[in-house]
Amino acid sequence: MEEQTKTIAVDEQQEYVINMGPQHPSTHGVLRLVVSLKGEIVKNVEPHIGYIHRGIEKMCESITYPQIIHLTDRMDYLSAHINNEAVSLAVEKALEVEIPDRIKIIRTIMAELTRIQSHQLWWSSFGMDLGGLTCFFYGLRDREKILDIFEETCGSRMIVSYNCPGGLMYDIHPDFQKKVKEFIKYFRKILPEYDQLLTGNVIFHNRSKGIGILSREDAISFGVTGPSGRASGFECDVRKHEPYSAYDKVDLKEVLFNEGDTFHRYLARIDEMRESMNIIEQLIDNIPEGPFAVKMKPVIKLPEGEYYQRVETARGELGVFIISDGNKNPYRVKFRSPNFVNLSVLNHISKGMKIADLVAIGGSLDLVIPDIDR
Amino acid sequence: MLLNIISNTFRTLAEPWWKVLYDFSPLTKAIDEGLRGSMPSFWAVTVEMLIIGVLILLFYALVGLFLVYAERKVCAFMQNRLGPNRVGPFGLFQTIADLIKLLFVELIPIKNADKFLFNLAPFIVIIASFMAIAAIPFAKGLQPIDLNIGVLYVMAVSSMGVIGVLLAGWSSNNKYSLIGAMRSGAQIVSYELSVGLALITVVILAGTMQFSEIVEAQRTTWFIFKGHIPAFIAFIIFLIASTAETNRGPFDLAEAESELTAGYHTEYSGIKFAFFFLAEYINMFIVASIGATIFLGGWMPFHVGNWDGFNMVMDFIPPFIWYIGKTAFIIFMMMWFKWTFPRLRIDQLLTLEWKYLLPINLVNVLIMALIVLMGWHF
Amino acid sequence: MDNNKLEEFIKSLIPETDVKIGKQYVEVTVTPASLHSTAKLLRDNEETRFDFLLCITGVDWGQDLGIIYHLRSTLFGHAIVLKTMVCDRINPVVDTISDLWNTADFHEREVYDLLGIKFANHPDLRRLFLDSSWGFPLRKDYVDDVNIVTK
Amino acid sequence: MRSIINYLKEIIEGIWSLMKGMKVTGSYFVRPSTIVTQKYPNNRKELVMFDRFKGEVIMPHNEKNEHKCTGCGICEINCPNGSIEVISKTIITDDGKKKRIIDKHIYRLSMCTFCALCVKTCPSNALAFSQEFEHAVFNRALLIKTLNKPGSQLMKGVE
Repeated sequence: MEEQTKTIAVDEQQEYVINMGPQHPSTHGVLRLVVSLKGEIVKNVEPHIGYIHRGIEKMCESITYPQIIHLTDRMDYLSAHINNEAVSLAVEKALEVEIPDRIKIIRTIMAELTRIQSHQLWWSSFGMDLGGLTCFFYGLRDREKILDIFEETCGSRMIVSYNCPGGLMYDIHPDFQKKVKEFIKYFRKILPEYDQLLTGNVIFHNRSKGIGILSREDAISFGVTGPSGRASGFECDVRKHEPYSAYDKVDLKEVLFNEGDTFHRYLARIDEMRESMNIIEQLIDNIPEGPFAVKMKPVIKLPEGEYYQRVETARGELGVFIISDGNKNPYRVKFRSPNFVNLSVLNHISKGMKIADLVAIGGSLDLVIPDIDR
Repeated sequence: MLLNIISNTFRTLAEPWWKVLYDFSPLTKAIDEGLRGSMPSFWAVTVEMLIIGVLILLFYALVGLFLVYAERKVCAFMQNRLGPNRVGPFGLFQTIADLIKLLFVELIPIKNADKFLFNLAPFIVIIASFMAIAAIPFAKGLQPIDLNIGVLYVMAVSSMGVIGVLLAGWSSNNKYSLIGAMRSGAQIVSYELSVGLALITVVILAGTMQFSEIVEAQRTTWFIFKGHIPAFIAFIIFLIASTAETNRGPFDLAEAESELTAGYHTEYSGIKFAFFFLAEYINMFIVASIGATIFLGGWMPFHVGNWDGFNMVMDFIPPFIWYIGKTAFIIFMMMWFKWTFPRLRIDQLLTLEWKYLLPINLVNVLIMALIVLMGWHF
Repeated sequence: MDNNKLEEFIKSLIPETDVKIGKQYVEVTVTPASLHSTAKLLRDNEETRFDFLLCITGVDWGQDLGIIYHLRSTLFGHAIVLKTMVCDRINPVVDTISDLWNTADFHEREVYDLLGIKFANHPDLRRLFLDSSWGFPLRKDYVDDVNIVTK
Repeated sequence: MRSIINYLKEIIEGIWSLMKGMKVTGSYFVRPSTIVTQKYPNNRKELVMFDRFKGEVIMPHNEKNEHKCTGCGICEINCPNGSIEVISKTIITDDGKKKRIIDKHIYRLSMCTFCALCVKTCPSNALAFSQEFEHAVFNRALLIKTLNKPGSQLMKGVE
């Protein structure tokens, strides 16, 4: 990439340029940050992405709508279920299919479980970014329990291709409700340990408070959504403002803070885990009987037009924009991926911080690189 | 001739062999006399030096290997894992297997690196920790050299390791390494103060800098109990500062793997890396044993005033068991810190030193001096 | 306000533009020349306040290249779709709106990378994902015998 | 004076918060019963996957070596990344009419993404997922599998 190398050469005459990534412990994935330093102070961060660009949007133009599902799994592999749901919802909206409550509620429960496990993994890796290696193992230990629930119902642990246009691939497993209740009981007991280990820790406070402050105006202007945006006071929870599946049936509290620093991005996610558990508890006991999928045509053809569907993934607002020309495969699919947008704010909020803060900020934005590159 | 020496040795050893566990001085004296009796004194001293050197080397390697294993197990259990459990029973030979691996790993030559300094750095780090061992009393009569300024000597020598770290970071011509080296330079230089003052606090109480006398002075009560409050504060400060001085725990900024990949030893591989790796653990062992000697009475058993029966029982446990137990306790504390806390930032590290530890330390020294003058200690 | 009121208002706000209600949102189609002014108007007007740019989508309509902007108002919660077309496939140029919405910076780089639409006075318009030796993959006439395998 | 008190309060609160963290790790250290590690290769015997686990696509055969695949090729059409290839042949049945039956059902495990579309859409339920998950082989060619067993017949009554 000679353009990139050229810019680096220019920087090297002025500042102390270090090259974080593509292989670096704190960039979770193949993200490359060209960081210009003065001593320990970060002058400029330039993300270089595209190392795992797979052209998913191009691929989608040549496959049918049910087949798109398994590609969306690979974008944000930590909210795979929610990505599936987004495409399914878009297709159902286009076909004006009426989805029974059972499917909606199961989708919602699965989406919230996905959110919890994604935040657990984020908590682990964020603790590891800050040097608390023990957090990593606790977070993964608890995440296993959700992944087991997924494996029992969906057949796979992370890349669950569980949604399909018009419903679900399979019905839920008979033990599903019991297992979910067990997990919530267990995790409510465990969460205080997270707080004792990291949230209340004085070192953690010093590391995270007042670091990488993102104001509300900047959050809106940069389009930073999800917990990162809500920590800055940007009311961007699609579940609340544009309820999609069964979110209109539950009462959910939008976690909002005004400080917008790393510590409150952290708190926002921790509170979201509690909120998700509340949502699951409201729904888990009243899953109505009924079919787990609506009968769809063997070949799904969307009527001509443009369809935009917003969902709230664990990292922010995912938008699926489908342009159909009436064929069995879409004319153009655009994924508005939250991480792509959240990454663009990194340079803005990490100027003038230290390297260690840059790592903390990157962790608190909770980037998933395959979602950035798509 | 060797037989001659050994026979001399055992002739002069009057008591049964197990008495040696409680006092090594007859044995060492016997060996010394045996040697001097069978060869000119110059050669005798030479042979003794060789023996001690070889013994320390062995001890060094064993302690390093065991500490690595212990750290893995401790962190594994703190993290709900099993840790190494494949090689040998309970994975006991895991570290040995790793050592063999490190010995056979290719030494990658670094382009544009300062070859001489690059190769010199690991040896400086090793030698610094190696020299520090020489003055540590392991058990009664088992102390390689008993300097009358032992505390000062150990302080001076153990702080030499930072030179190796700085050289490593500078010479490997890597930006991460350079940042790591600069960090650890600032860190160790400033934390030397706290360690030194914490030790001074106790030296005031002991009135001597000689390890053997410091240990003897704790026959009745250990210093941490003798000089109650200030000694305890000094102990806490010593724990924190020594953790920082060994580049461990929440203070491992020099090799902050999430920021600087591996800090100053990013470019090292094979046995050179193993030297850094080993030196870290040996330094941990050294500071722990200094802490045990200064605050917890070294190899001196736990005595309570005039409970003679209790003291008898305590005396029955051999001194080096006491010594190892106390050292292991401090080492465990350091591991506990490391595997619980997130890492500090460099400016917060220095803030902690200059704004908190140092003032408290200075006040603490004054209080201790007052207590000693007024005779308020036990 | 809902789509009908929004349509009426925008018709009155910007006359002689083609405003119609699409399947979901009100769709405004403008020429590349008037794009920046329209976007600024939509963002700053007290009634509309479209301060949240959701995404920028570049589409290859076969003959000419289109760009689709999804805008929202975090204040009123109404949304709008802003569209523009460029006929020139060799050297298509559109004014940047990254000075109005910071998020447009990355989105426009992505559109430039994948469809080759240049954005005038963009701060640094470099390819985002791909090497400069690549073509523009999201164009319909893009051929890649190595990486695109069709059965 | 107040500043000194705050200074000391700060220190004590900080140390207290650190102690709380150490309590968590320490409590796990003394409770080895909470260890979650699985000794994987040793527990092969009692390690059972869930029955819906997507290990690999198989074609179940009954004891008479009969399968249900009619060779219609719907799975091949539905596979998103072309990891299924159905090679069919036409034979003359004994009552003299042409019939299209399956010759080879080729399944490339190395390309499969386990989206389960083939299993879902198979009109005669000829495909299924097995719980086999140890796929590592030394030769990539071994990952290209032929699902129908040699000499296998179409099950009676399946059209």
